[in-house]
This record gives sequence, C-alpha cells and structure tokens, in this order.
Amino acid sequence: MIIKDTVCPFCGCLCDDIEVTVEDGKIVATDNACTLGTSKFLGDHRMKSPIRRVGKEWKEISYDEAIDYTVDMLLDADRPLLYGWSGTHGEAQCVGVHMAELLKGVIDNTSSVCHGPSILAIQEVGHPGCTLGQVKNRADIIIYWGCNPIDAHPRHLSRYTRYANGFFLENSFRDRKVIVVDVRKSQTTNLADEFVQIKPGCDYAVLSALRAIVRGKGDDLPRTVGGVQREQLFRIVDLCKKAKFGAVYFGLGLTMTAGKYKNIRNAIELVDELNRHTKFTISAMRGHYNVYGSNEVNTWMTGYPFGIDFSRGIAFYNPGETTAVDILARKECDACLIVASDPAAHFPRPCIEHLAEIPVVQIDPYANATTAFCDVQIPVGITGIDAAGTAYRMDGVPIRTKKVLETAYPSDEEILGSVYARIQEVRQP
Amino acid sequence: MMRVSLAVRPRKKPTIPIEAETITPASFLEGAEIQVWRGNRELPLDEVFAVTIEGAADRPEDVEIVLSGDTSRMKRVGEYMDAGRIVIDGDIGMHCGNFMSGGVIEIGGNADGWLGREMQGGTIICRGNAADYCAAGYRGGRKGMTGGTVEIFGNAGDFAAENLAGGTVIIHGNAGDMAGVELHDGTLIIKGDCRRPCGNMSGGVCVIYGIAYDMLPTFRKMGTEIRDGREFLSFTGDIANRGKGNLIVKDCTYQD
Amino acid sequence: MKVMMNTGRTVDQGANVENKRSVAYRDETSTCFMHFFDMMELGIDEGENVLVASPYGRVVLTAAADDLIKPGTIFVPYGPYANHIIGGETHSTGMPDFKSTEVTVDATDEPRRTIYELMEELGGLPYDH
Amino acid sequence: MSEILIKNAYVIDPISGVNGETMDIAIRDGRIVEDVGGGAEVIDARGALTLPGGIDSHTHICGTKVNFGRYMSPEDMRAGRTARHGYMHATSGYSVPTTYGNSYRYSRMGYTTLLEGAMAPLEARHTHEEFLYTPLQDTMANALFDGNWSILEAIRDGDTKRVAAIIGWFLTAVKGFAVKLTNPGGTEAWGWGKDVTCIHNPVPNFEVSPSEIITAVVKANEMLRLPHSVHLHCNNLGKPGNYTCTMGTLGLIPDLNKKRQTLYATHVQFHSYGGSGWSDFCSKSEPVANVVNMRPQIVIDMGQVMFGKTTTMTADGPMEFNLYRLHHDKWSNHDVELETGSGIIPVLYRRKNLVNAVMWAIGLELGLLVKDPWQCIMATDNPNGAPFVRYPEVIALLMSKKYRDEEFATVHPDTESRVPLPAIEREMDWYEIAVMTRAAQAKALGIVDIGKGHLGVGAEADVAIYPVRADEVDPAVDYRKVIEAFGKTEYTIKRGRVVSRRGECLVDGNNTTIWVKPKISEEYNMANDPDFIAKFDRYYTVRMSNYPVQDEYLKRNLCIETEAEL
Repeated sequence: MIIKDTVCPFCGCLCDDIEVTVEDGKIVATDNACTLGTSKFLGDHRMKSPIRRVGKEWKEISYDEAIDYTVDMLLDADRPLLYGWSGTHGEAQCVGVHMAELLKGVIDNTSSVCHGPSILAIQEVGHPGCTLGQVKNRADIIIYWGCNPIDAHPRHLSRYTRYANGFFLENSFRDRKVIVVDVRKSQTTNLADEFVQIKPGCDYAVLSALRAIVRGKGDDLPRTVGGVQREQLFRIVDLCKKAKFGAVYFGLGLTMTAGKYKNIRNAIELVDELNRHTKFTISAMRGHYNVYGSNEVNTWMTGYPFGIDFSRGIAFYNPGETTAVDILARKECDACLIVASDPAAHFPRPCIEHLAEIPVVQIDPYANATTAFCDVQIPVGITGIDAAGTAYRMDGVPIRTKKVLETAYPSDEEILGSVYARIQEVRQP
Repeated sequence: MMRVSLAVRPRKKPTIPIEAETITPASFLEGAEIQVWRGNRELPLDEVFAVTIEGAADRPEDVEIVLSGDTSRMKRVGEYMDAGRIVIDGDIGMHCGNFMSGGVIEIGGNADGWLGREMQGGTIICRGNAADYCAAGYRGGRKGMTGGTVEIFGNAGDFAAENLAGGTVIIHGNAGDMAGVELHDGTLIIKGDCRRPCGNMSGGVCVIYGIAYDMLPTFRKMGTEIRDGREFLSFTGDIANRGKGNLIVKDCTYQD
Repeated sequence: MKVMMNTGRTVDQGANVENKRSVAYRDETSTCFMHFFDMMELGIDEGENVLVASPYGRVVLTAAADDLIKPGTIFVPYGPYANHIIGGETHSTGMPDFKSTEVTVDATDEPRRTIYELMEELGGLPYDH
Repeated sequence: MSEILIKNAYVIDPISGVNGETMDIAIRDGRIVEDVGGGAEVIDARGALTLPGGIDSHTHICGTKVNFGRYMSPEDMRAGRTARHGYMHATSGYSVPTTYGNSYRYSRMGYTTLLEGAMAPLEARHTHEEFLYTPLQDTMANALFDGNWSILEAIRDGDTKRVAAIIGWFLTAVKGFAVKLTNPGGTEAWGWGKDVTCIHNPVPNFEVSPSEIITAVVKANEMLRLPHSVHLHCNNLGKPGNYTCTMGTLGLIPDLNKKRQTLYATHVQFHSYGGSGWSDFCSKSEPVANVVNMRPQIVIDMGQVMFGKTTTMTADGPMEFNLYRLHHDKWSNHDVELETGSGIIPVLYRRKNLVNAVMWAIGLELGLLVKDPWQCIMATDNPNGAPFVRYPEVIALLMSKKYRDEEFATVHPDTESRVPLPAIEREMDWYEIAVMTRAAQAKALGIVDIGKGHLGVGAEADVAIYPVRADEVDPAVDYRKVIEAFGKTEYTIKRGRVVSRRGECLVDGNNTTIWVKPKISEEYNMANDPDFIAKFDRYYTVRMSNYPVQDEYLKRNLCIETEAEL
C-alpha cells in the first residue's frame, strides 16, 4: 500500500509530500523524503516493553507498573523537571503542560538548546517573518547565516529557496541570489553565489557593521570586521537593498556562539533596518519536526514558549535559570521525566552526571543514550508514523501528521494522559 | 534596632533552590509568620533557618538581617526591599535585591545571577564576584536597572548592566562578555577588563579602566580624554543603532 | 595542541539519531574532523585516534582530515562524544557553549569507547537488549 | 436531564422585545424552556440585571498572530498571573492572556460567545487548537480573504461566481464562520513591502483595486447565503485623513440582505481620522457616523481605545510596520503565502498624548453618534484598542456624561479643539447597552436562529446575571457601580450550566465551535477545478490534501449549512 502526502516527522521543514510504501505492517520504502526522513520512516529496533532498572539489571515490566512508578516519582519530587517534547505532538504537549502545572514542576523543551536564544531575541525586538511559501514565490535574495541546510534540512533549498520556482520567479536558480555566511565552508557554502567567511565569534560584530552600512554610516567602520573585508560587506548591503524580497535564514551558528541571543537580536534589527528600504524577513531553521509546536502549545497555555517553572503555582519564566541544562548542571531538580528527546546524548556532561543521581523516567520508542540513566523507560508509538497528531512547521504552519502504521504501542498522549489522570486523583480529588 | 540572624540549617537536598523573597526588613516588622519555598513546597522560615531576633523596631530602616551558612541557593532575598539592611556572610543565590528601591544589601561572598535585577534605588555591595546579568533587566523588557548603586569588588559575569536605564554600576574587577549591552542611561564603570562592551548602546556612559577586548566596530572614535591622570579613548555609539552613548576605554582591541 | 572545538549536525549524525546503538551513529559522532596541517603537527594519520580533553573531561575520538576545517579548530558532529567534554555553563541563557569549547588534542593509543561505555563512566547502566 | 430555574430576574432581552421585566427563566438541558419541574435547581436573581450571555463579535483570542503576541511578550505575561486552583488552570498575561486567561476573564464578565476576528486559512488549525483550550465560550472565526490569489484573479476576470465558489471551498476547508477582509489588497502589496493608499489604487501584479475586491466579495458573500455579512477592516487604518477612504468604502455597499446588514465594518474608530498628518490630526466621527445613520445596510463596531498598555495585532501588516516606525518598540510581522499578512507591536496609549486622547474620544463618539445601537457594537478590537477586561469602563463611559467629563479633564488639553465629544449629551440606557453587547452582535453575526443573543424559548441557555439593580441604580451618576457590575457577574450560565460565580469559574467547560458550510453545486466545486488544483500544487507549500482542517480539531461543533446560489 502506498500512502501519499505523508508528513515527515524529522525536521522543522515538515515536508508533507512523502509517499510511504507499507507492506506487511512495515514501511519498506519512501519517495520524496531526504536521507534523514527516510531513515526515520525505515527505523527499526524499537524497545519491546517498558523496562525498569533494578540494581545492575534491566527488568521488563508492564505499562501499569511503569505508569505507577512515574506517578510516584513525580509526586514525591520537590522540583521535578519535565523535559523534551519537541519530538511529539501538540496533543501530548498539552497534557505535559497540565501535568507540570498540577505537579508544580518545571517544563522545558529542546528549544532551550536549539533556538531558545532566538526566542529570547524575538522577545526583545520582535520577529519580521513569513511562511516558507512567501519566500518560495517572491524572494530574490536568500541569506543563510550560521546554518547548513544541506546537512540539517536537506530539502529546504529544493522546496523553498535555491531550486524552488515560484509565482514571481519562474527560474529560481537564475533569478535568486543565495548568500551564505558561516565560519566554515560546508556543502551549503558550495551552492552560494556569495560566501562570507567570518571568524568564529564575530557574528555580532559583522551584523553591527552591516546595520551601520544600511544606515549610511559605513565609512566609520574599520577595513575588516571579523575577518570580512569592508568592501564585501558594502556589496552585500547593496545586494540586499536592491532586492525586491529578501529572506534570512539562520541556524545554530548564531544561537550557540558567544553572545547567544544577542547575535539573533542583531540580525533581526538588521532586517528591521532593511525593511525601511525593501521587503525583508528573517526566520530560524528549527530542528525537531515539532519543536515549534512545543513553543506554540506552551505559549498559549502558560504564556511562555519554553523553560516554565510552576514551582510556585504560577508560571515563571527565566531561561538561564528555568531551562533544563541550567537546572541539571546546577543540580536543581530532584526527578526528571523525559519525553521524546535524548538529553544524555545531547546535553553537556555535568547535566548527565546529575541525571545519574536522580530518578529518571523516559517515554521514547527507542533505547538511546538516556536509557542508561533511566529508572524506567516506557516505549511508545512513533508520532507521525504510528500515531497521528499536530505539528508546527518551522514557519508556524500547523500540519496534521498521519498515522501510516498500525502497531500495538500506546501513543505519547495516551501514556501521559494515564499519568496525568493518576496525578489528578491525588492532587485534585 | 532589630537584628535578625538567620543561620541556614543543614538540608537533605542542598542544591534544590529556596525562594525567599519574604526575607526583607519590612516583613520582620509585621510579626506575621514568614514562609519560604523549597521547590514546590512552602515551609516556615524556621524550618530552613535558625532564626534569632534581638531588639525591636517599628520601621524597616531600623531592621538589620544577617544571613549565615550556605545561602548560595537562596533566591530572591531582599526582593522589593525599600529600607533597612541585609548582610549576607557568604554567597547568595539568584535575584538578590530584585526591584529593590531602598536600603542596603551587603554580600560577603559571591552573588549568583541577576543581582539587583530591575533595581530602582538603594545600594548593593558585593565583596566577591557577581555572576551573569548583574544589575540587568528582565526577558523582553526595555528597561533594566533604573536607579541606585551596585558595587562589585570582584568580577562580574556576562551581560552586566544589560539594559541599564539609570543608576550606577561599579565593577572593580573584570566584567565578562557584553557588559552594558543595550545600555540606555545611567553609568557603568568597569575598573578591569571586559569583552564587547555596550553593543547597541543608545545612551548613558560606560567607562572601562582596563582593556575592552573585541570592541565593536560600530563605535565612532571622538578623541581622547584624561581621567585620573591617564589618557583614555572616547567613543560614541552604537552607530548601528542611532546611539548617542559615551564609551570611554583605556585601551581596546578589535575583531578584525 | 590547543584548539577550539565546534560541534554541529551532519547528515550521518541525523540519519542515525534514532538508532544510537548503531555503529554508524557511533562512528559519525566520535569523529574529530580537523585540518591536515594539524594532523601533521600531531603526527597522526586519518583513522588514528586522538585524545581530546577539556576542563570537564576527556574523550577518545578518531581523526579525519577535512580541508573545510580551519587549522586550529576541530569539528565534532553533535552527540555524546562531544558532549562528554562540554561544560554546563550557559552564560545564563540556557544554551551551553556547544560551538566554542577550548580543548587540547593529542595523539593517543587509547581505544575509542562505545557510547554505553561513556554512559557507564557517568554512572549509567547500559541497556543492550 | 438538568434543570435550572432563575427566579426574580430583571430581564432585558432586546431580541425578544423584553425591556426590564422581572420574570423567571426556565432552563432544561441547555435550552430556555417554558417551565421546569419542581426538582429544578433554583437561582434567586433577587432582581439583578439579567441579560443573554455576552457576545464579542470582534476579538483576537486564538491563533497564530495572537499566540505570537504572547510569545514575544514575557513582560506582558508577568501581569495577571494566577495559580491553578479548583477547576481553573494557571493563567498569565494582561493584554494577550493565555487561552485559559481569556476564557476565565470573559466568563466572569458574562461572555459566552466569541468571534476570533482574523484567521489565516493556511494556519486555521492553530486557531481551532486554541479554541479547544478556550472552554467557557462558544467560538467561531473569520477567515481572511484580503490577499487570496485565486480570489484576486477571479475578481480580475470579473467572475463573481468563481469568487463565491473559492470562498466556499476555503471556508469549508478551514471550518471558518465568516469572510474577513483586512486592508483588502494591501496585505498582498505588503508582500513587496508596499501598501495600497486608497480604495481605487491597484494591487501590484493583480490589476484589481480594493473597491473591486470589496464589492465582489460582498456579492459573493450573499451568493453563498452566509449567516454573517462580509467583515471588513478598511484600508488605511490608523492614518490621518483616512475617514474619506472609510466613507468611500461604506458608500460602495448596496443593501442586499433583508435579515441583517450587508457589511460589518470593524474597529471604525481607527478609520475615522481627519487631518493631513499627526500635527492636525482630529476626529471625523461625525461624518462617518452620519453615513452609518443613513445606511441601514452597515453595522460597525467601535474599536474603542482605552489608556494603558496593550498589544496591537492585525492581519494589516503594512499598518503595523508604520506603527513600529512611530513607536520604535518591538515589531513582529508574519506574511502568509497566497493569502494575507499580519503584524504585532506593543503600544502604550497615554492620556497626555494628544493623538491617543483623540483616538479615545473617537470611539466613544461613534458609539454615541450612531443613532441606532443595533448599528454600533461595543468592542475594543481586543486587544488592539484595549484588552477586553476594560469593557466595563467603556460601557460606563457610554452611560455617563459625568464619567466622560471627568475622564476628559485628565487628557491632553488640546483634545477639546479636535473632537466633538464634550458636546455630546447622550447617555445610553441599560437596554441600549444590552443591544450593543449581545443582541446586536447576535443579529449581525446571523446566529439568532441558532439560539444566540436572546432568552426566548428555544434559545441556548447562555445567561449573565450582573450584581446590579437596573431599576434602582442611575448609571449616569453611579457609574462606578456599572463598572463593578459588568466586571464580574453573580452568575454566568453557559448552555444551562453555571460556569462562573462571582468571578470563580466552576467547571472545566466544553465549548462549541460554530462554522459554516455553503452547499455548492458540483460545477462550482473547487476541489475538482483543474486550474485551482494546479495553482494550489504549484504555489502553496502544503499539499492540498493536507490543507483542510480535519474533524479531530472540532471536538464539539455546530455546522451551519447554507444553500448557495451556485
């Protein structure tokens, strides 16, 4: 059986044109998907049943026992951390927020180690953005800054930018200019019409310089800024001002380097300035397929996109204090529920050392690095493959992912729903 | 005079933060039971501290609170304080002196992040180091500290005096990255070195007695001036931002 | 040799991210991409191991030459190996220094460990069913 | 079977023709009935003012743009934070509260039905998701068509039937309630950083003008026999001198519908500006109100501004950019491919700012100068003019000249020379307020027939009991009591259940989403139209099969099917 227009649950592009071939209850082939998407659709080696660590052994347990353990762990904690969420659906994320609220815990999603800094910047200066189709149909200049879509969002160039023809661009490859700004050469820089190589840690200075040039103050600048000749910066500003519609896409090269969110703020303010001359937009290259959804859900339910601390009943937000890496590295939580992410693979060492010291439950289809630190792991269906639900694309467009496989695994939403119901029995009789 | 001594009792989970915005001179006048929070549990003050009160007072100006023991995870001490005195023997947790409008906080050791956040008046003295966002603002807000004085005798972390909109911040040691970023008004003085000061500055004054490493390219050099008998470089900016701030540095390097 | 460590996503890291027990994931995330000049200076060849250390820990990676990498820097695909030596400091922004950790790189005869060996070192219990 | 008997209610129910009668109201299974049995739960209203549940016919509470307003404003979220207690979830925010915050605060003010004013069709799923977390009010959404490429092309080709067919397809696909035009043509021009400057100014690349868009869509709307009329946000919002554009627009509209207006012009305050710039900025509420008075086919809402902090958000992207250039605070913009745009900025309306004071006056003037309260609806375009929690003050200002004068004394002194407000004596009575806050909304939205906005037998039992004796209190004098009473009901009853009592919300709630589905002949079914499909596939970034909002997003819903003339 071939299922058309399937939504790929891998990255923030959320491509919805995938053809999936299912035979004998297994996905055997995909069409249109990139390497990343294909590997996810064809994934194997799922955990068979919930497991519990007993001393130096793993023991298989029932779903009920696993849920019991989770409930007790969460109710006992003074400051439970509920982390992950970006790899699951909005419906499950909503249950997570209700749970955090009732438990008086901290809920954070993977944006804190991804585009959390972009959100902090947006909270300072706003965000002139647009949907991806707006760029596809109109943009005659694209700037990729500190990102490498060929590796991280492989179809971004073909669906929306370099190779995508649109309403006002009949021959995209000819009519669009692509500028790539990065500290290193990459596959993406090879496709650029212009590559701006800057020294590591100099993004902020280069962005400030560009802003000054747009404002007509370029003559005050030194000859080189962050390894870039002033003439190249002038040329780029000239290209941008002449464009009819420009789009900046940025990645972790801006969010993770020194200055963090202030880099993004500077980039947004550059785009604000360019809007006085022509049309310009800027957007983050979001990683997980539904990380943006976790920001949306958290926002409408708590007012804040990530890093929300309900310890005092009301929602308190202060990334750097209420975000997962800080809480774990500072040992400020005493239990951790992990949903749809793998902090032991993706967090710095001190965080993992604390995970080893506190009770941990993970809800995830696969054994992963975090499994080693779990007291209990509960396997679930893979959202977007054996469970349907809502995901938000990197540009905020919500798309319903499909269920293409029938399996016996419960969904994240079902497991979390059971845990929440049990917590309600105790905390809200 | 009332003197309140708070000695931290040993804790089973010493790294779980305690939120104690109730520790201000004014709250001890009311005689009401004072509660603090450990994570999501509310506890009476004396479960966390051994409390000794000597003397009496009928206005906050006459109250002095002394904290001793491991207070490094006590958050929000002195929040909204308007008068009186808090003395902390050792280190203090985040958000000490948030929104403070009067009185004095003296910290013997180091202060954690957001010391004196959105402070409006009064004085904070920190003998050790202050972590990130000392005398800074809140997420998404346009104004950080608007009045009062913060004096750090050690070093400050990153984003010191971010969004400074009034008052004076003096750092005797070094400051980290992006000191005075988005500075609008008020004065920031750094006696040591720092990195990338005053990005996007729109007004106010920042004086750096050491070296400003990685100076931003968008500050226009106006000349030199003499301070304490030494020659300083004077800049105005940030010109990326129509800024009219004054940045005065002893010496600087660029990311070229 | 002192260098700056950058980390980031790669196709091979991403394609295997849901299967962390695979050899492909281990091989990709334990690769230390560096410039040929730096490898010469260390006296190592492609495929030989290097010991990378920071104040937070030490980890053995396999060197691979990549002329896109600037001398004086190394690139390690995002994952448990790189994180083994990255600190928890976020400058109070929530975001660690994934792209700028100062490390030392030296030639070594030590073997590269598996992901679960790394996890065991940090107090975890491998699950290999 | 659940039964409630409200005894001794002082009822004003304009649609049923009841004006201040003390009576009992019987409720069974969510509907108003003739009478109930002896076992019914009795609520003694003790003569308190009892009205049909409030209806907001233009508010921004759910969806992409609203949520972005929250997302970018952690400083706004610091206000209004409450912890979870009882059935109430935690809430945060003042001008853009969380969904629960909106729902609880509206409920305590007696509101039971809300219309989200602007939903980008491509992002409709988001609005519906948030509706699920707005549990205490029935919800519906206007779908945006101001820059829809297929519609612009059909208008250019002079094919109004095709315009109607396309609207029909989109409305059904996105489970929308009505047709919204926001700065028609201007949002498409904004795709290039431009705007349209008057209704006869052509839209770049599409060879149509705003006036052509408005007249064609108004006709199409009637062809589809939709319950509501076209819901229009005029061009040139917020610009000095824009009143001529507004009057020109209102002049375009024929009278096409016997049951209701043919055009709903929203937040007209923002469109009634005189002057050639900010220096001679002044009120033009009088000529605009006169046009409305002469044209029964028009209904407007006030778009009242109140002093204080708020967040402005609209699909009108270019307008928000202009506002950003005035305020220099943060600015967000979100253009939606092939459809529309949007922008958000925070603002602070100051009493001592002349422009802000004039804006404040214009809203009230419209309310007072439009003679028929059925033609002028009370709203602040929440949160653009002010957060809806300020409604009680707006009501009191309409009811009390004394209150208006006291407030006027505190605004910028030059305001007096720019506005007619001080000379207006009119003071609204309770009946007129009942019209302007629920009955007129129900009629304008076309939802009287499904039991909204009245308390007649068969109506949905949505009732608000306010703690005030309308027969004893003189609102012109005791306006403080008016503010207090409309701020917090004694009881809010939603579909026959007491959902809030003295400000406490008592149930988890279970709202209904109301949407429309025009029945269209196969000939005009766009799902089979090769050109429509081809363009969809080529230019959207979402597959056509994945575009429609699935049934899963409407847990409880009411579909109004219409017989389109197509």
